Amino acid sequence: MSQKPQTKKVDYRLVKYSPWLVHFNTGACNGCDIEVLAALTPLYDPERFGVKLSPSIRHGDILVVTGAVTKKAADRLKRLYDQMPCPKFVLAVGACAIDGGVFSKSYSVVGGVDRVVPVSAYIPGCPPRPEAILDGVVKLLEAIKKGEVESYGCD
Amino acid sequence: MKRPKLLETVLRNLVSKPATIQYPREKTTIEPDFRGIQYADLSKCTGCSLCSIECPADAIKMTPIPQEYAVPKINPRRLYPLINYGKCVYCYRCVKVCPVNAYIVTSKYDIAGPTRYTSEDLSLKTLKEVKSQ
Amino acid sequence: MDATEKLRLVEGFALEKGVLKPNRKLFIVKPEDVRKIFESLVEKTGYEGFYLSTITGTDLKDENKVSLDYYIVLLPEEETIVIRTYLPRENPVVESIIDIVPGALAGECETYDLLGVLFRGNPFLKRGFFTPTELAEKNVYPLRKDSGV
Amino acid sequence: MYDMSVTKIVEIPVVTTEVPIGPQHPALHEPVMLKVYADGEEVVRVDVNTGYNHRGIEKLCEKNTFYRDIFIVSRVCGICNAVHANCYVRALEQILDVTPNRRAKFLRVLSMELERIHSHMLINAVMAEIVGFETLFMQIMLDREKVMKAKEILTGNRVSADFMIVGGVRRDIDDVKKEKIKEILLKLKPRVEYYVKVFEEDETILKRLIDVGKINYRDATSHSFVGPPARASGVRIDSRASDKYDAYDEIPFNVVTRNEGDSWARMMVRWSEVMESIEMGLYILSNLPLDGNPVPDERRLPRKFPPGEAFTRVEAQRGELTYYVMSDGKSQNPYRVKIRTPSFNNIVNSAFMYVGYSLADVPVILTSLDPCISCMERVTVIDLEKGTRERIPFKQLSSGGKR
Repeated sequence: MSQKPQTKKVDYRLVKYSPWLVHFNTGACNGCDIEVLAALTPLYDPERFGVKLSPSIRHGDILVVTGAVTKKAADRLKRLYDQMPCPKFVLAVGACAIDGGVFSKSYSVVGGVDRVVPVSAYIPGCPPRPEAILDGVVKLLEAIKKGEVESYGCD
Repeated sequence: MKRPKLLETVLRNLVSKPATIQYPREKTTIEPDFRGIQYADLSKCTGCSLCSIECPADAIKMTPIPQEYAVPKINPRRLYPLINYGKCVYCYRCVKVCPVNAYIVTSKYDIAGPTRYTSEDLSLKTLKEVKSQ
Repeated sequence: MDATEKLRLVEGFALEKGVLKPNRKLFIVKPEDVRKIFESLVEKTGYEGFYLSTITGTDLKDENKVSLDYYIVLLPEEETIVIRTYLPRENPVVESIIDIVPGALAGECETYDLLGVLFRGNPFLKRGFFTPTELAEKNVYPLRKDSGV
Repeated sequence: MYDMSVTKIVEIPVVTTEVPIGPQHPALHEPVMLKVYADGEEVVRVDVNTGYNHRGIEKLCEKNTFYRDIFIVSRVCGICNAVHANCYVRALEQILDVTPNRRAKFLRVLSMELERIHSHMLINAVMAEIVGFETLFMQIMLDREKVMKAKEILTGNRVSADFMIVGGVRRDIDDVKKEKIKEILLKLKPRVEYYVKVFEEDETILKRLIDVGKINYRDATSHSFVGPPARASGVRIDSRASDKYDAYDEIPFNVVTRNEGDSWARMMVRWSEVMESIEMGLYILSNLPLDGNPVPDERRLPRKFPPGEAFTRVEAQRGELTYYVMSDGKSQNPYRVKIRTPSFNNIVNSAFMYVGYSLADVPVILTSLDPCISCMERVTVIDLEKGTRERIPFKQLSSGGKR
């Protein structure tokens, strides 16, 4: 690749204090979407951890994917992932994003997000409570601090 | 149009406590019968696989119980329902259709993590371990 | 124009009458009459008098037919009636009503893409917009019973 | 400069700018792509491109059993899951000739009305965000959490209720829970009254919403608009009032209609419906019948389905939702399940509404229709692009057919 290999340690330190989320819906039923939205409202307020919803994929550090990945959205997801700056992490929110949920046998669904892009943390639930989403984000941040998760596709 | 009473609002907000829940430090109150994770009590389970057939998400796989566990006589096939919590949609259909009410329900929801979580440990803990030879 | 008159108007085209649960009047008509029914409904009641709720296609494989239901809600009484017609399974073609009732756009496009019923005169019909591309390329209609998806 | 008269023709003028909005967009939480063609600031055409959310649910329903489908159709749309399940379950009850008892019917209505409150509050909050009133968005979302709590108490989950089953509901409520829900609704009422006042009086909102995206009575019926968009144009359609399913024949409520037909009227219809729903909820909680257990034993539900078909309608938050279920009597699976969701009609047929307004109004108009892409897309094609190449339909569609 033409990209210069980066030292991972420096990258991770940059992310761990204030990660910006990008939300992408790959074919969800809205259930997880409204819970992600609810997790960003005053009652839960993730800005306490420096977490912020970023307006563009180019500014994002963590991609929050909700919904069963449909065949049409799979290409888009791959493209979005490639556009993200390094290091990047993916959170799969909800049963559909993790394994396809009730839609896993449908003709137009690929399955879980990890069939398309590597996933750093899974948040089960249908839909997960906002607390569970925050819990997932906090656990991911801790894992990043300890260096337990790796950012894929950046070498 | 009437001017809104700004001062009153400002003063009220100064004295009222903040709306935000300090979530990870301070647990929120959730209903005790919130549909959290569920697992089979293997001392009651007969291994009939009805839950696995009825599961809308196909999250339940009937799995053989490892040799080192003592299995009650009601379960001759030595099978138990292994729930993949990643795929489970928490509809509790399995809990409701179980003919022997073998499912234990909890309100636990914070099971996020870097790997998929299954009911293997929780279910097998309900059985006594026999010292393997 | 009250509901009984509207019903009489549709009844004039009916080959057979029935009831669809719960209490929906069902009229079985000839495929070529569907357009005439909508034309006369629009003429007699205007656009204010009814709206097209949905179009449903069902693949009846054993009888070698495709049934096509038009669900119409008569206003202001809000009574739902069903107009059903049967088409041959090999080459299901029916006249489009999109130029009379613009609300038919959604139903016609959907039925064409998923079941392969051709609405003659509808310029918006297109395969593969909504079914995954590889299915559309193989010319598979997902809701056909023998589609194998 | 170009000739102004060009915009009067259906064909797209060469100088138009194409502005794609979506599918990944911070304001829209759902994957829909609007291709907006603008002439300066004025919108001359809109293409709604979708398909990112098609999950093939109708085929999936044919491949699963009747009972598993109850949980699959609940996941067509997360926001209106209880009404989807209710509509499907009532279709099954029609085929099986089963009637739930009165308590179950009342509880079903309660769960659906709570859902209506939270959905309407959500879309009003999103509207506040889109017009640039972020504080109001946060305020409404904070109060919406109360409704989510009520839903959690009643159904056991904040969003996915999974509350309906053939012959009743899946869990009963006791007096403690009843009091808790009542308290929440009473607390919510003054807040909603306050928001209604804000929407009626605030200048930002009035300036952005009034006279934007007007539809008249005739266009509403000829384009098959349903729900709040139709009711805001004076069309009195409400399947709760006409079909009187479940307990709606016993619970008093008013059908809210307005005559303005613009975006503001649509939002106000929603607020008035929230007030109606709160009243209905309070009525249900104080008049809950005590005629036996509303929870059927799921192990003893009928296994054999006779051949038959049913077409049920339900008033979802966004309008009339219909299910057609057909059983051939031979297998455990339904022969055909047809779902027609309200957003399907409201969004697919809406392209004519944007024409003539400025670019900044497009998100407002789209939001005022309460788009629910996941509902719409289980089976949808919209393609207006092909039509314009043939230079027919756009004006023709918007003028309501040939006349």
